[in-house]
Amino acid sequence: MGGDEIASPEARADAVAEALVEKGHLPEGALDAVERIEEGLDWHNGARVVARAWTDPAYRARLLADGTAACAELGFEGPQGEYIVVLEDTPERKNLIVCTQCSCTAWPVLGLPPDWYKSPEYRARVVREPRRVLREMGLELEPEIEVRVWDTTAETRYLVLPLRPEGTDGFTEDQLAALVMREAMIGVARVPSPT
Amino acid sequence: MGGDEIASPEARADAVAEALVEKGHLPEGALDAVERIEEGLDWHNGARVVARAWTDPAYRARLLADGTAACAELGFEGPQGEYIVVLEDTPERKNLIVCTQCSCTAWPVLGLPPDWYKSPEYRARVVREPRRVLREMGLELEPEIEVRVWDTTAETRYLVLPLRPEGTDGFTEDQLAALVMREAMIGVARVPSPT
Amino acid sequence: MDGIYDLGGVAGFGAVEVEADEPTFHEPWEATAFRINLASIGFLRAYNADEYRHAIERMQPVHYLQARYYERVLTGATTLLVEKGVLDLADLERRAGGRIPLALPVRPNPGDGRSEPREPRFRCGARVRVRDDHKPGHTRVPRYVRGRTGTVVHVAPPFSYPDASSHGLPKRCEATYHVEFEASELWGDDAETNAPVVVDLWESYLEEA
Amino acid sequence: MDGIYDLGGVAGFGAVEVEADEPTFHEPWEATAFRINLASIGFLRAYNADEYRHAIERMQPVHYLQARYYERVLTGATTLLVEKGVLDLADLERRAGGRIPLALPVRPNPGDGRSEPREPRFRCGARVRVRDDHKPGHTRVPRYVRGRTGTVVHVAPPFSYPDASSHGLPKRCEATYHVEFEASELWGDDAETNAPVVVDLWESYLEEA
Repeated sequence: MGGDEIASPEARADAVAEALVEKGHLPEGALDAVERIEEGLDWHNGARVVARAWTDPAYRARLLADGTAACAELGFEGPQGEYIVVLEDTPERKNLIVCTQCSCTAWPVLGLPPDWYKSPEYRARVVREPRRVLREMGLELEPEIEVRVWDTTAETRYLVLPLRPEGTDGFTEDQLAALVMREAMIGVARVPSPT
Repeated sequence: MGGDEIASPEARADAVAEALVEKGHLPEGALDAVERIEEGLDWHNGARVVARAWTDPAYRARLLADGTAACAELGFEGPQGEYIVVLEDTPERKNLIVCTQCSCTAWPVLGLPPDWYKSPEYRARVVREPRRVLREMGLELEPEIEVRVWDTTAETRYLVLPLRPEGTDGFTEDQLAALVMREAMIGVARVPSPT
Repeated sequence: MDGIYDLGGVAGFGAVEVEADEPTFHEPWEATAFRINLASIGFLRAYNADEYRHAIERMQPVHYLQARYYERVLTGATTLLVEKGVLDLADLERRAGGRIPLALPVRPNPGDGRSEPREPRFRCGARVRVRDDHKPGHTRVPRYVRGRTGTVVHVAPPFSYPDASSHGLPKRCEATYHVEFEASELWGDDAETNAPVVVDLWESYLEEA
Repeated sequence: MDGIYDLGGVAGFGAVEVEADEPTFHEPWEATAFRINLASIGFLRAYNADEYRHAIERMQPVHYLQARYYERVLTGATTLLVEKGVLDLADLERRAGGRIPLALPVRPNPGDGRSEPREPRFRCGARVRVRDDHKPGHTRVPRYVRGRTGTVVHVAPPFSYPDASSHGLPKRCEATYHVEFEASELWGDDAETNAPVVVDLWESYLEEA
C-alpha cells in the first residue's frame, strides 16, 4: 500500500509502466516501439496533403473521394487514420472539427491534438456557438458563410482542406506546405497569405 | 491588488465582510442580526411539527391543507418558508425531497441543509435512481411502495411527514419529537421505533 | 442556461456520503459567507435571490463542481457585489491578499415583455408538456424534463418568474405547478419502476400536451 | 451514460485558450501515459478502444473535469489494467507511493443479441431521428442530438458497434451515418444562424423520421 495521499500523475504513470514491463506483460522495448509509431503522427503530414491537393487537381479529386487512400498514397496512415474523410472549405462554407465526447483526431495527418482542442471549453462551446468561438479565436466570418461543425462521434476521422490563400501563384508544393498550420486543418483558422 | 495565488475562501469571506461594513454598506451588527435569524433555522422545529401532526388529527389536517400556516402556528416561519407543502408518507408511498439545481430547503423547519443533500452525488442521482440511492443509504423499499421524488425547482419548500413508528402508543409529543431525525423529514430514512 | 449546475439525472456520480452529527458550518468562514449573502439580499437589497442563484450557475464549471456549498455561496455573492458596483474587486483582492475568482459574465435572457399576472391556465389533472427551450441565461427548468409530458398534481400560488427577475426584466408573477412525470418518460428503459418525479414549474415553461 | 464527459452544448464555459508553439507532451509522464495505453490496446490487447473510452467516461465527474487530457488517458488505462486483472492496485500504489484514483465501476448495457452485419438501411438525403435512449453504459450518441431530426449527408463503412463492444457483448459491425442537424433543431431560439452540426451516428441510434 502507498500513503494516504493521491500519488502524482508522474508517479502513477511510472508505476504502471514499471509493473507492465517487470511482470512480463510488455516485452522490453514495447514502449519504445510505440514511441516510434508516435513520431509518425505529425500534423506536418496533413500540411503536405493539403499542399498536394492545392497543386494537383487529380490528387485533390482522389482526396475528396477517398481521404484514407489519398493520405496513404503519401505514406500517412496508422492508428486513428483508418477512415479519413476530407472536408472541403469553399468561399461559402467553413468546416470545423471537434470531438465533444473525448478528443478523437486523425492522428496520421493532424498529429496528437493540442490542449485547446481537448479542453472542455472548446468541446462544449463549438457545436453550439461556433461563430462566437471562432471570433474569440480571431476568425470573424460573415453571416452568409455557412459554418459546418463536424463532431467526431464515431470512427470517421476528419481533415479540413482549407482554401488556398491569395498570393501563392507559382508557389511550389513545399512552399505551400510551409504555410499550412494545424489550426487551419482543424478549421478554426484560415491559411494566411504569405507576407 | 493581491498576489497571483487564489486567496483562501476564508480570506475572501473576511475581505468581503470587512469591506461591506467599512464602506458603510451594512450597519454595524447587521451580520450579527442575520446570525440571530439563522439560529431560528433548525430542523428540530420540523420534528415538533411532525410530532404534533402525529398526536393531533386536526393539526395534521391543517398541516396537509396549508403547510405554511400550520408551521407558522408553531412559530416556524421566515426565509425559505414562504410556501411550505407537506408530503404525507403512507404505507404505499415514500416521499423524498431534492433540489437538483441548487440546494433549496424549507429552512424554518428543516434548518440549513446538510452537505450530503447539497452534494452533486445526491442531486444528480436521486431523481434518476432513488431506490438505489436509498438502498445505499440504508433504506430498502419493496417494489410495491411508490417512491415519489420532489425536485425543489421553484418556490415551494417541502417537508416530508413520515410514518409514525410502531411502539409509540402513549408517547407524548416531546417523546415523539425526540425520535424524528432530519433525514426522515427529507425522506431518505424512516423514523425508527424506539428501542 | 444548459449548465453544469443542472445536475438532475447526470450519470457517473458515486455514493452519497453522510457525515454523522454534521455541524451547520464546518468552518467559521462558511457562516460568514452565508451571512454576507443573506444580508446583501435582505438588508442591503443589492440583488435578488434569482440573480444570486444565477450568479452561482455562472461560476466556471470546474470551480463550481470542485467548490463546496459555502464557497459557491461566497462566489455568487461576491460576484454580484462587484458587478453591481457595491464593492471593488481590486480592493477586495488587496484585503484578501490573493486573487478572488468570480463567476463568468451574464448572458441575458430575451424577455417576452409580459408583466401582468394572469389566472392559472392549468388545473390539477391537466397533461402538460415542458417547453424545449435553451435560454442563454437563468431558468429553473431542469434539462431532464425538457420536452417531457407530465400531469399537474398541485397548483402553487403565483411567484416571480425567475427567467425575468434574474435579468432585470419586467417582473411578473405567475402560478407554478407541481408536475408529476413517470420515470420511464424521463429515463426510458433505464428507469426504476414506481418512481415518479415531481418538478415545480412556472406556467411559462409549460404548454398543453 | 448521460455523463459529464458528454460536453457538447453545455453552457457556462469560458474562452478557449490557445498555447503558442505547444509541445506534443508538456511533461515526460504524459508520453508515458500515452504509450502505456497504446501498448495495452495494440500489443497487450488487454482491452479495446471502446472499453478504454468508457473507462475514461466512468471517472469520478469532478476528477474528470479537473484532470488534464493525459491524466484521463492514464486513469482510463490504469483502471482497465486493474479491472482486467493484468495489474494489482495494491502493488501499483506501493510502487507509486500514494493512492491511485480509478474510474467508478461499469454499469452494463443491456445487449440486443444481434451480431450479424446488415446492409445500410439509410441513404444520403434520408431524414432520420436519433433515438432518445438513456443507456447506463457506454454509448456514442451525444445528449444534444437525442430525439432530434436530421439529414444523412454521408454513409460511412461498417464499424464495430461501441455500445456492445465496450461491454463484452457480441460484436457486430454496422454503418455509421454523418447526420446534419440544423442549429435551431438543436439549440432552439438561442442558435446561431447558418451553423449546422454534423454528427457521426451508428445505425442502431437512428430511426426513420
